[in-house]
Amino acid sequence: MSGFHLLEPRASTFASSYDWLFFTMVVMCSVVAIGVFVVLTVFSIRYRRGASVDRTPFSGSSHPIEYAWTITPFLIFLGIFVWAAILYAEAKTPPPGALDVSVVAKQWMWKLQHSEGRREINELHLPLGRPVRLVMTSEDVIHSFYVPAFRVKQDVLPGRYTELWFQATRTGEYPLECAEYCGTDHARMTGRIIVMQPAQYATWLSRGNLAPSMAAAGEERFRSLGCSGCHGANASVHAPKLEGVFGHPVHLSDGRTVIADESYIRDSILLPTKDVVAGFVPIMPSFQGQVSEGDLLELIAYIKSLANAAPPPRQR
Amino acid sequence: MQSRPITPVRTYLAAWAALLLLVPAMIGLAYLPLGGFTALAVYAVGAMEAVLVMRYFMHLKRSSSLTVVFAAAGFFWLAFLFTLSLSDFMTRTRIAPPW
Amino acid sequence: MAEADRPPSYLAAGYTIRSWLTTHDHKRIGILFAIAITAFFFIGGAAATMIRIELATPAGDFVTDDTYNKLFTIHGVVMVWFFLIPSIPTTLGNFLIPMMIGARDLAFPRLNLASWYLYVLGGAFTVATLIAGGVDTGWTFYTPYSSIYSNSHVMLAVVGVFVVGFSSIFTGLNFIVTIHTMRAPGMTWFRLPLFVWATYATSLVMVLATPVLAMTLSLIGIERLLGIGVFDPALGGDPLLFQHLFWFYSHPAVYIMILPAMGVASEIITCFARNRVFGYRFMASAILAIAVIGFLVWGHHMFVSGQSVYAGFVFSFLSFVVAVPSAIKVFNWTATLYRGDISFEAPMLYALGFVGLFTIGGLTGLFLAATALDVHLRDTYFVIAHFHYIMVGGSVMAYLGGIHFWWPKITGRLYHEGIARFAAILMFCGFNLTFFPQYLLGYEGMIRRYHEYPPQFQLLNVLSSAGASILALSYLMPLAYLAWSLWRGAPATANPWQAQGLEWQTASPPPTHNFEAAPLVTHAPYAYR
Amino acid sequence: MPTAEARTGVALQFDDADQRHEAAKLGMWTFLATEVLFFGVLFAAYTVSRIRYPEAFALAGGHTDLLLGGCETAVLITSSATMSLALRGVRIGASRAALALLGVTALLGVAFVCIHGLEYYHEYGEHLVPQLDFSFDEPHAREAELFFWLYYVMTGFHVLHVLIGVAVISAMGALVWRRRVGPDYDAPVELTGLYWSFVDVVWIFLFPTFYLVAR
Repeated sequence: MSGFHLLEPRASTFASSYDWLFFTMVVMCSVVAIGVFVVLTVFSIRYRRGASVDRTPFSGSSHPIEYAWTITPFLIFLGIFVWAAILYAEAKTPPPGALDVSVVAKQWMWKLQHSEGRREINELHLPLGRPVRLVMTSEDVIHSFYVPAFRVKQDVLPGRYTELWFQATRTGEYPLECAEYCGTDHARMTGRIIVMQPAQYATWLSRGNLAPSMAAAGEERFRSLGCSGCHGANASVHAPKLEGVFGHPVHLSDGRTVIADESYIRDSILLPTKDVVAGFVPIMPSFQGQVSEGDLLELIAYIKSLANAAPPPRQR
Repeated sequence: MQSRPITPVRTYLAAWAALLLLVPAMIGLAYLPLGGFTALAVYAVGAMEAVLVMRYFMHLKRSSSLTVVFAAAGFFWLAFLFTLSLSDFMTRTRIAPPW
Repeated sequence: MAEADRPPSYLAAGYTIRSWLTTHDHKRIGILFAIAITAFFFIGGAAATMIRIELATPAGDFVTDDTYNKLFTIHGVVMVWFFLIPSIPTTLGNFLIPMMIGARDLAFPRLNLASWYLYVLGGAFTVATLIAGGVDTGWTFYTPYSSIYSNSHVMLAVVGVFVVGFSSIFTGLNFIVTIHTMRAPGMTWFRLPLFVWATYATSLVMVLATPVLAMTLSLIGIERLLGIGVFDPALGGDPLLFQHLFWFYSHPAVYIMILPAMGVASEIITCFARNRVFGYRFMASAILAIAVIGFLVWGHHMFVSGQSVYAGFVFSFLSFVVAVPSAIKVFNWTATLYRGDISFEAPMLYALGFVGLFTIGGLTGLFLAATALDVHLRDTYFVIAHFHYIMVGGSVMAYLGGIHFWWPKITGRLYHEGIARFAAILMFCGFNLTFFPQYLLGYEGMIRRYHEYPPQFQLLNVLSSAGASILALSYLMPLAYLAWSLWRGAPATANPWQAQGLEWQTASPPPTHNFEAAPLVTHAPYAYR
Repeated sequence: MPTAEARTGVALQFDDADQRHEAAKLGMWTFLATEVLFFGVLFAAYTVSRIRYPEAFALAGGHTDLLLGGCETAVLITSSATMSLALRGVRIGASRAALALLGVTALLGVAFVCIHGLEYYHEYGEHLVPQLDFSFDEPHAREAELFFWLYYVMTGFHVLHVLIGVAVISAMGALVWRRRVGPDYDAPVELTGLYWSFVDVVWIFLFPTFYLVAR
């Protein structure tokens, strides 16, 4: 029974704004609940059988009071809805310049990789005071990335990316848990988030395995899978060039325009005929089954690293 | 005992003829280059046909309003299912691009 | 009328097992259902007991991880589909609806019996699942775990739920038609007791939501069998589609569980406060509003699932809207006590307990309807506590209150009042001790469906397990003293509580066709003064 | 209260034949509302998949047989008309005509199933049956397989309804033959007609769903 506490630590920017709303609600709901219980008790005692009180039936119209207790809760609910919605929108909108970490979940472990290349399992080292954005996917069933101390949670789905962001405000170790039931060892799919001072983090990042950065690994894969044969600078095949694409709008052959984000790049690799870029013929083969989730994230990191490169002149 | 309504034969035949005419109309619409609206137009014709069948062959025209409400309820609830689940599938984009 | 001329009671209409298994009498079918769901309640309860024993210590030492997963799955499946959903409608509803509206039986008595057989068949599949080794998907059957990855008996379990779904559809259909077409002369819509309104609204939900579940589970079955389908992303499907379809049923299903309970509470509170229900029309409209709006809120189960943010806003807003009529009902029950003449027999204690626990359950539901708050609380014990307050604190308390209230009518016997009051109070205390600590656990981040947990959560879990043992005792007590009353209880008069309502105007137990002369209704319900 | 004698011939829970008829009809419509939602789930699954893979569905939709599908539509609409006329025959006491019309309806139902079987057979020949020996030469093979999976599940579920309908219509024929239904009591035939026309309505939406995708 060690370490019993009633207040969960607040270790992210979101946690403090979350707790404000949470405890406001606790106070408000307690007032209502206690109010109802007090009135119930008072009525129960005052109008108990045998007591000598005025029991002449209530004769006036019940409508005014009923409208009152219909409209008042509704207005209060509306207020809570808006407050919560604002926080939710904020929690769903990663700020620019966030540190990217890739997360691949599988039964029953978390595989994480920093964009600089360092890999971790069931542990995530993070710098204090810097927004961190996780791009997450699953290799099998649905999992859920949950850090109670940060008050954040996001399901991790197979076949697509979900994202989650937060900014740690206190150094220390915080539990990471899988919140969506995922089979036998669901309860053991846990880990630690280790929040460090930025300097320490930088040291930590440079130590350990000297893996190439995700973008570099992705570039290597880009060549070995043959992507560069068509998308490379000197390719003769008529394929879209990938410099300066990521994060920018892409015009599609059916007239739609999408922003080239992780999900778009993922779909373009796995389902190349789904969203074809305007002016190109859908000749690219699907890489479904040939690349693992980890490979994909590296390829995306590479394409992302080209985001600010100047697009070469179009050869049309 | 109330007498049940007897619909004249020609009403049934007229409804039948109208339905048979709407089928080629539907097929024709499907070939028109209306872009995204083709599916909409085709299903609109489908809805017209369904209303014809329900009004005449299923006698909703002569039924009590309660029956009409029950007949509509299934479709109405299906509309709940469609609108609200599509409110997810059609809007799975970010609020604002963070770049 | 002379004693000898009285038609025999429905219980005397036949004593053989065959006479019960082939009966078309709604009252007898109600009793068949009561027996069946009680059996399943104790199966589900046994699983709950083992869960609470396991969670008394942080280590997973009582059962293995797989066994634990099967325990909470079977607890959920049995309690939701084989106890809570059929509980009040098929027992009290079956028994009382025709009597409350002054009819001789339901519109389709054979369909009613078929409904019971379907329940038993579905139950047989579920028991078979247990015997074959269980199922470990959780009662929510989330894909792709259920459709591809689980190695347990998903097919058997799915078939069981599919079959019992038809039982639910047929019961609902029967009630809808009966209430529409078979009301006694003078029984207008606004003279219906609120229990009838509640059952009507429940039936609408059963009829319109259950097909979606049945079809969705069939799709899981096909996907599992043939390896192709619309839910598995590896096959081009979308697992969130399953969640949408599943919750389109399963959120309204919560209202299948709570609406009849609200009806029961309204009957009991008016009777023991000897007062008209405060704002009858508001109460009736609130019931219908809950049933309809309840269909529009399912996405609040999916705020962290990867559903779009916009859909999250829509569902959150609608969830707050549906909370309004629930709030109205609590206020109106409270106001019904005002200037009443209140006595505290066992049914009233259950009903007041229901109001209290439902209030807490409802208020904590607001936390889960608020998008941002839900992010942290989703899939934690906060959710568990919330829905147990509604379903166990609410529905089960009301169900037992109703069973006590109408026990003299159903059996013609009186139970021991003192023991019954003690059991009701014990249940209220045991319940709060079991589930209140779980709110705190949830806020601190303890996740549901974990058989192991960090040691700092142990204190609250031990409290919860201790409460569960009290709760278990308080559930066994009524079983014992109610059974005892069948043999040794004092005979009941036709109307031992001096209650209003047509069901009290006939003998206890009622004759086979309910009334000796067809009732004529001339005034609104709850004319206590 | 009507005496027991006045109620003879009507099940005991009802006051009179009108109440029974009203209850039966309302019960049928309620049942049909559940049927709408049964099929609705499949339509929802289809819609979501089509929104995700519009091109694939357009390509795969080109492989269904529009001619046979059109014939099926005409057959089913006609059978719905003959069913309504059969009910009219029962009501006005023309049992021979009613019997003949019920026969035609059932035969049209059988014809529908046969044409569908022919279609399934052709698709089997073209390797369009998912998981069996599915092959699709154009792009989007995986998503096309999904389309055909939905096609088989939805039309199969519908064919099941048609077969049940044919059986019930045949039973109605027996009732008419044995004079168990007539101008005084036509509820079974009326309810069968409601069910049969509903099956027709479902097909009216299935037809554009699978045969008219981006033609």
